[in-house]
Amino acid sequence: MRLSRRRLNGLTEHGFSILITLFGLLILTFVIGRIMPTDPVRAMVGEDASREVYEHVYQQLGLDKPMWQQFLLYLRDVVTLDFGTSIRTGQPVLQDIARALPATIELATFAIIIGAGLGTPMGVIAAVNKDKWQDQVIRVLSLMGHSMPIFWTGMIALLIFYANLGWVGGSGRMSQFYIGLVPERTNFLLIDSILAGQWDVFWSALNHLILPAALLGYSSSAYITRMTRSFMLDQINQEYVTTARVKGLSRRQTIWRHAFGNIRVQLVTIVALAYGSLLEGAVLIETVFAFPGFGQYLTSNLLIGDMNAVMTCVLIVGVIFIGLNILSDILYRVFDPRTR
Amino acid sequence: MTQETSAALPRRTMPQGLIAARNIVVFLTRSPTSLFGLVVLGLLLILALFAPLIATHDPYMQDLQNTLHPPSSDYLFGTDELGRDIFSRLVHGSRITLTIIFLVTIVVGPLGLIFGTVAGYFGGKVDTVLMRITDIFLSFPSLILSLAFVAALGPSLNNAIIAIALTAWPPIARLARAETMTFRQADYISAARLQGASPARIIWRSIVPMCLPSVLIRLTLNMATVILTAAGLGFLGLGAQPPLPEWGAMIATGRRYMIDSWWLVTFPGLAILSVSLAFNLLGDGLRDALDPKQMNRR
Amino acid sequence: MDPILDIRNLSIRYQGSAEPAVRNVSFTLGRERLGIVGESGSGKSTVGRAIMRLLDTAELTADKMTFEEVDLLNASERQMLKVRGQRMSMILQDPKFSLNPIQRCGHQIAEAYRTHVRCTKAEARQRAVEMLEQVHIRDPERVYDMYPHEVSGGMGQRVMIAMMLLTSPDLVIADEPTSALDVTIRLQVLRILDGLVRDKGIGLVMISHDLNLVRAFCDRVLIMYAGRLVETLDAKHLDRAQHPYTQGLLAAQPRIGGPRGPLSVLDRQDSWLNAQGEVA
Amino acid sequence: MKPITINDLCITFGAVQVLHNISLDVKAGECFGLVGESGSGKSTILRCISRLNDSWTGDVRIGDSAVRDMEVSDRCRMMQMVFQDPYGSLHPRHSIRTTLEEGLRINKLDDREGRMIRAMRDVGLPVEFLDRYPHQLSGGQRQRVAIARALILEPDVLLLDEPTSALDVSVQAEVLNLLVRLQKEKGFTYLMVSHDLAVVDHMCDRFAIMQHGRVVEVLPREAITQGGATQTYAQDLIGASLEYEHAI
Amino acid sequence: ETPADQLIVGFNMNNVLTMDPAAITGSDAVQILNNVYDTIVRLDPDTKKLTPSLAERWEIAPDNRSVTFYLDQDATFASGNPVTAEDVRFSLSRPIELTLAQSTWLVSRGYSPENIGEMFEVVDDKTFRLHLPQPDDPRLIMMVLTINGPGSILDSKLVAEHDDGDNGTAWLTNNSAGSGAFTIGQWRANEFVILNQNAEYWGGAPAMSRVLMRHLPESQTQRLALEQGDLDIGYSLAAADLTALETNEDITVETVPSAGFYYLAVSMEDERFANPKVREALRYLIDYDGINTAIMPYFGVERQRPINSGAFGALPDLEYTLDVDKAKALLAEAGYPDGFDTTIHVISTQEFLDSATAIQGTLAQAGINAEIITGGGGQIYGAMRERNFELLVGRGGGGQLPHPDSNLRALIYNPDNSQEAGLTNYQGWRTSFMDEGLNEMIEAALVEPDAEKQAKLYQDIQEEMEAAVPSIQPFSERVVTAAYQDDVDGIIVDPWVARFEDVVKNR
Ligand SMILES: Nc1ncnc2c1ncn2[C@@H]1O[C@H](COP(=O)(O)OP(=O)(O)OP(=O)(O)O)[C@@H](O)[C@H]1O
Ligand SMILES: Nc1ncnc2c1ncn2[C@@H]1O[C@H](COP(=O)(O)OP(=O)(O)OP(=O)(O)O)[C@@H](O)[C@H]1O
Ligand SMILES: [Mg+2]
Ligand SMILES: [Mg+2]
Ligand code: NI
Repeated sequence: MRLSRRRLNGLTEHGFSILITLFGLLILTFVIGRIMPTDPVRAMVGEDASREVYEHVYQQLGLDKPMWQQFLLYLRDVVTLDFGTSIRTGQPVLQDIARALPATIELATFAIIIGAGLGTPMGVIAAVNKDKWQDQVIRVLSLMGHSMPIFWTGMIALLIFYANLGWVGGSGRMSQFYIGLVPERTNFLLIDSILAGQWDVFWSALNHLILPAALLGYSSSAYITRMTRSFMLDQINQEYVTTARVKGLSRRQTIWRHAFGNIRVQLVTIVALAYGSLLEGAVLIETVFAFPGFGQYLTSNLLIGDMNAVMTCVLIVGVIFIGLNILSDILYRVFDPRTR
Repeated sequence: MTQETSAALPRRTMPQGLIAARNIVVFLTRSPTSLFGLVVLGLLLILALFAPLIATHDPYMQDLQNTLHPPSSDYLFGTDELGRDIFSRLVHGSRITLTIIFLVTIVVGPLGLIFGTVAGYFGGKVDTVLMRITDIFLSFPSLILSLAFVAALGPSLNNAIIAIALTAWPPIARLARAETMTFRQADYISAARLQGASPARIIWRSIVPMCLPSVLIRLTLNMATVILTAAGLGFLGLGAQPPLPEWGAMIATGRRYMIDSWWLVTFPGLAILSVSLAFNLLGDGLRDALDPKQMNRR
Repeated sequence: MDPILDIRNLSIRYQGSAEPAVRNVSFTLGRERLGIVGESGSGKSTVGRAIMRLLDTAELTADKMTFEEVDLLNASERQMLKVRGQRMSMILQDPKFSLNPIQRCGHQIAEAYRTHVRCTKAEARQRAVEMLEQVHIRDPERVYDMYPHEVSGGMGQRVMIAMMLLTSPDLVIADEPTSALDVTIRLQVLRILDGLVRDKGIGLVMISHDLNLVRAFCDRVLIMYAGRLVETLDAKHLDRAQHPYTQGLLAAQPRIGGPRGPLSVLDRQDSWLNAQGEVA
Repeated sequence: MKPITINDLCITFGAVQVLHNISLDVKAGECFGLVGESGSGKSTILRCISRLNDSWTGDVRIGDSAVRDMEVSDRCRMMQMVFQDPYGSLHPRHSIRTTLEEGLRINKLDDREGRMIRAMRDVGLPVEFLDRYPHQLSGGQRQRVAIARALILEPDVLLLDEPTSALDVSVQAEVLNLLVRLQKEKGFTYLMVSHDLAVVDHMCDRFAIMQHGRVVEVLPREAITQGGATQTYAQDLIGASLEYEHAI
Repeated sequence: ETPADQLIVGFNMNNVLTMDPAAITGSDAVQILNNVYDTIVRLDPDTKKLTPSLAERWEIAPDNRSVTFYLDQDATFASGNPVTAEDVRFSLSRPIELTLAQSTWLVSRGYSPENIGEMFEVVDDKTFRLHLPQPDDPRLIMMVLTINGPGSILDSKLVAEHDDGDNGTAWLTNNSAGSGAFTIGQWRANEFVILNQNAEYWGGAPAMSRVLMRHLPESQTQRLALEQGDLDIGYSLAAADLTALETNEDITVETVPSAGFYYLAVSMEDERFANPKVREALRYLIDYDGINTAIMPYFGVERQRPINSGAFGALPDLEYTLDVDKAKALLAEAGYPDGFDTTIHVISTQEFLDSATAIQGTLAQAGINAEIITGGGGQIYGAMRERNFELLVGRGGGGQLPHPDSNLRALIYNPDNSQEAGLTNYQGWRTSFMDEGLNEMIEAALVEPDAEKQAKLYQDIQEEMEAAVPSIQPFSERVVTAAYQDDVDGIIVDPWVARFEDVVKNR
């Protein structure tokens, strides 16, 4: 939010600064990729490979070239949207991500619907009832959500709701035996299964989604609640809210029509950022739930030193975040008359 | 003198800082939630300081005859897969947690403060350059950036701390900068300039004290995130390495035995939860106590 | 003539403060212009807001507090919704902050009308534009569609006035309606307000810290000091004020063409705090 | 005692030119007023003279030396400023002692304690107040501290930016009296911004009326009552002020 | 409940990076490809004897320098093409020509891009003759050819169709060109592999129409899925979960011997460990019983000799025990009466880590303070390859071939100890252990044509090694364990020989 206000100095400067940020991002990802101590070549050729095999692959990957050349090559590749091949999957990284990301987006979207749907009204209620019991309860609830180690809660929830109660599906995106039955069109399983008319897969997918999404949603609702509350408090003390009351509007009307209207843009920004940081929660929760999404793709590649994949993942996260920031800037421009 | 202040003012004997600190603590103890935070953190401090006295066993001492022993009077929280006493490991783990917090704080606080105030005070090109750098760091969720850093540096506790510190300062810098921007135009800053103060002096004497409360609040709240990130890294096997009794790592290993031996993950998880919750509650309470708006009120 | 407003021994204490911000204030208001003056923090706005029943958390006690037939002391929020904005309204000080920044000025005016009168949007718009004309806005249709940040301070204040007078209330409380404005604009706004009060015959409470303004603009003046009413006077007779506080305020003002000697300075007495404002 | 000479002062913020070729002469020992509508650039002139804004062009001299060429310490010793808002011009976390001492330290003046005590006496505050914090003082007292902070460096020129407009009438009188007294005792040159012609009339010998970043007219004090203004805006402004005060 | 005609398998496919048999690494990929590619000969899962597969019979030349394989007349690829000797030649040459990972096997037996033209001989359409480039044990080479990877037989015509100038490598990464019971339907790295029934399988179509091999690295996930009936077989379960499943009536837990050892290795680059007394002391600082009873069940059984107990010529196990006093005495003799500080490298997988921690504990009793350094396989074995470690707890030592040579070469043999040699595939080299005498004995034993004499030679080697105190001390011999639903039959547990073609569900 602060970001945006600062960036209202004109579109060109704006675009320029984004370019610079992107460039910095590229340097950062390149550096991260190159100093990783794990040996990608060894991961490819295996433990017992002979030296000839090793060096053959080493050269294939271009690792024998000087750093700056490698960086220029990297830049060229990025510009041409060629992110190389993943060592671990042997597929173009972009193709891998095109498969992994939809799973995470599905998860994150569900989570954000839960999170925003819960967090926004709770934040408003807390603000309106500042310092009353409602506020205290919501405060503790949301701070709990903010404080819980999500991987731990995930494990415990899995144990309770899947292993003991059997209410929800276990790990993965769907029950194991449905895997590979749905033709992949969008890679969004829910959509694909509907397109294919396979309702049992759809339900299975939904069943597997609900628990991790609820957990992620709770933790992001914590953030959204806190922010909504403080935005709302700022607004409630503004004179124009008094004006609205003087006009004879009821409290409800003043809050929703006037105060809430003024936090809408900030709220969208916050939700956008929360959506972005669900990627973070996804890293852990996907590990716990063996959910084949972006987070798991990233961590498993990290561990074996799959340079291309890691660099691209990090780059994509960065780009997503920058994109979300731009989006919230644009929203500011569009929705706030003062910045037009 | 013809004028009088409306309220009688108490004579001051203690330095302002001490009084303020006392007032803040008193304020915090008045709210049950902040009190909880204070107590938990006090407990953490005591545990860490007197770990060898409190722990009932050697946290590294294995007893392969006594693995996965459920909680009992011998082993308060049971034993792990190598027969180590979980209670003692938790107690010693508090030292790791505190180390992380301490190191991260002393890196992140000053770094963020300097970056932010300098950028905010000078504005212009300096600001642009510094903020571009923070932007780059900020364009990642902290866990993913720490993951990338740890992957690049190699997994270990120290590297995890470095990675967390590297990812934790930009928000502080942002905050300090935003605060500085609001004070920069203040008349008292102009007055200091008119008295011939150098920029460094102004930043140090006039701006830093103003930014400090909100930075402190933010740092406290950040600590919760730091703890969770550290635990997350430990959980993914990228943080503290065995046999260090880091709580996240304990969960990661305990997870393999979770179904039958609930105590392996439950207690470290609760420990993380309560410390991180304590920081959040305390930060929240501090925000009320140090509310910058209240402080600047006339 | 029945008083529009009748207040006896009003005391107000804000939540969390030991001292009441206003104590034992009594006055009545007919169809006249009543000024409330006093230095900063003397409780002027608090009285105004208490009348509108906007102080949800403050503790409010009075022997009597009625607006026409409405018992303001015991009226429920629901009853107040009918009164507030329709029969009494309030003009706030600074248009920069008192208008919702993301809604068009006209929309905010029309909303005031639509809250109390059943009508179509077009009707409300029509009424709002008329009202804008009445407050001497030259191009009301255009101003209707402007956002608050696009209008100047003086214009914003007129929008505010239009909004508050649209429902023809019986009582208008103006809380420092001009102190955010330049001298030249200040005069224009006051003239508009004056004209409307004269035409519609409403009761007006004018809160200000500016003795000159109150003297010239009001019929009667209440002088407040530290939450207490120290004196009530006809505006015309301000120069004949009895209370040393009032006298002090008058003398402390530099005047154009006045003598250049040192200005006299207020010498506050503890005994002022015991004084009771007499009921007018 | 030094005169201020301003020649062709221009300043541009972004694309907007805020000051257009301002030229003013303030005589040594004079109290010179600046009036005009809000946003006309009054404060900006003061900030340019004191080099709080530095991007201006033109020539500003105090006495014989141009402010641009002065050493920082010389400039500080020659000119100080009092700001409009007494609540914002004192550092909220510095005690009065710290506030006053800061300038002495920076400029390496000796006998700090003595100087501070004298400054407090000059502005009519008890010496015990040195250990108080701004939030323990009333608005008028704060403004006195702000004046003391300016005095303590013994400048020749005081720039006053609406020093009383945030204060109540009763307090305003005290501060105005103090300023008058100090000028008599120490012979300062005052350049004072105000939006209140009554204050200008009370304090100043001459004043300039400003509009849209230009000086419309420079008038002697008597012009207010006797109608010496020739420019329309000046006439409007004076007219409005008179009308406001006498009859609405 | 899983469908009756589908087999759902849980295992860990972290190391599965490609479906190209020439480029795979590790046993997990072999486990997949066993179902897709046939080899010319197979190992019997139980007896580990050579049995026919694509070759219905073979003849070893009297001079032990060539083997002639006669291919099954009916054998066809999934594409319908017949399996020919030309396919065999193509398949065996491909890894070597392209310098892919799996070339190592045959290259280490003397094959090279230059000589394969002569060595791989297509006699006629269905007869293939394999010449040995150097004196060798032909049985050993045949054992190599049983392994999917070096021995996978590809459909050369089909590969040629998909050759985009890369010899079909890109296509083979995701697709199969084999003659096995299944074909690869879909492969998602670290997610799953789907194998589709090859209805035309020349050995008779398998019962399962589809096999889903799911990447489930978490043991508890596999266990839960097994218990909930979402999974038919779990291949990578941890000890605790296996113990629990053991009590589950619907689940069978089966443990079988496998290849390789869990060992403690020292780097003889380090002068302390170059001292045989120190190495001998370490022998007595491992709690063999404790580790094998508390940590290793389902993963290993006690074994201190570096030859798999199932290989011919293996001697009964040694009987070292934890003996701190003796170790202390040896350390004192070596000049370290108070012990020393060192490090242990170890992979952060549970049984490794636990063993290392246990060893760390017993070392400490003799005053050796070892700091544990953990990492992924790449990092830890990487350090070993660079000879940049002190102590290391690892697993390895050949044994995929039931031939003592396979163990000895992996663990002991080291023809050139120089840094430049870079013989990183020999653990002897990695640990800087070189014993000329042992090298010669190993080479001599391999080429001994008389089976009985050969066994005797291998026994001599084992006794010699006890005295030489090599750099690697095994403490456990690897076994593998799987758990599966009771109503599933025909499961083979050892991943090196596992195949799903005979699996049936009794529902
Ligand atoms: N919400 C509040 N909570 C607590 N105290 C308050 C609150 N609002 C005002 N006060 C206190 O009540 C007293 C009267 O305030 P009020 O705003 O009515 O003064 P005023 O006469 O309108 O002053 P001004 O001329 O500055 O507007 C002051 O001492 C003020 O500090
Ligand atoms: N740092 C700055 N950057 C951009 N514009 C500025 C800056 N400082 C002042 N301005 C603009 O310059 C103009 C003159 O401002 P200035 O503060 O001098 O007015 P003023 O006459 O003092 O008004 P007031 O009576 O309200 O104090 C205004 O339009 C203001 O917005
Ligand atoms: Mg007020
Ligand atoms: Mg100004
Ligand atoms: Ni005024």
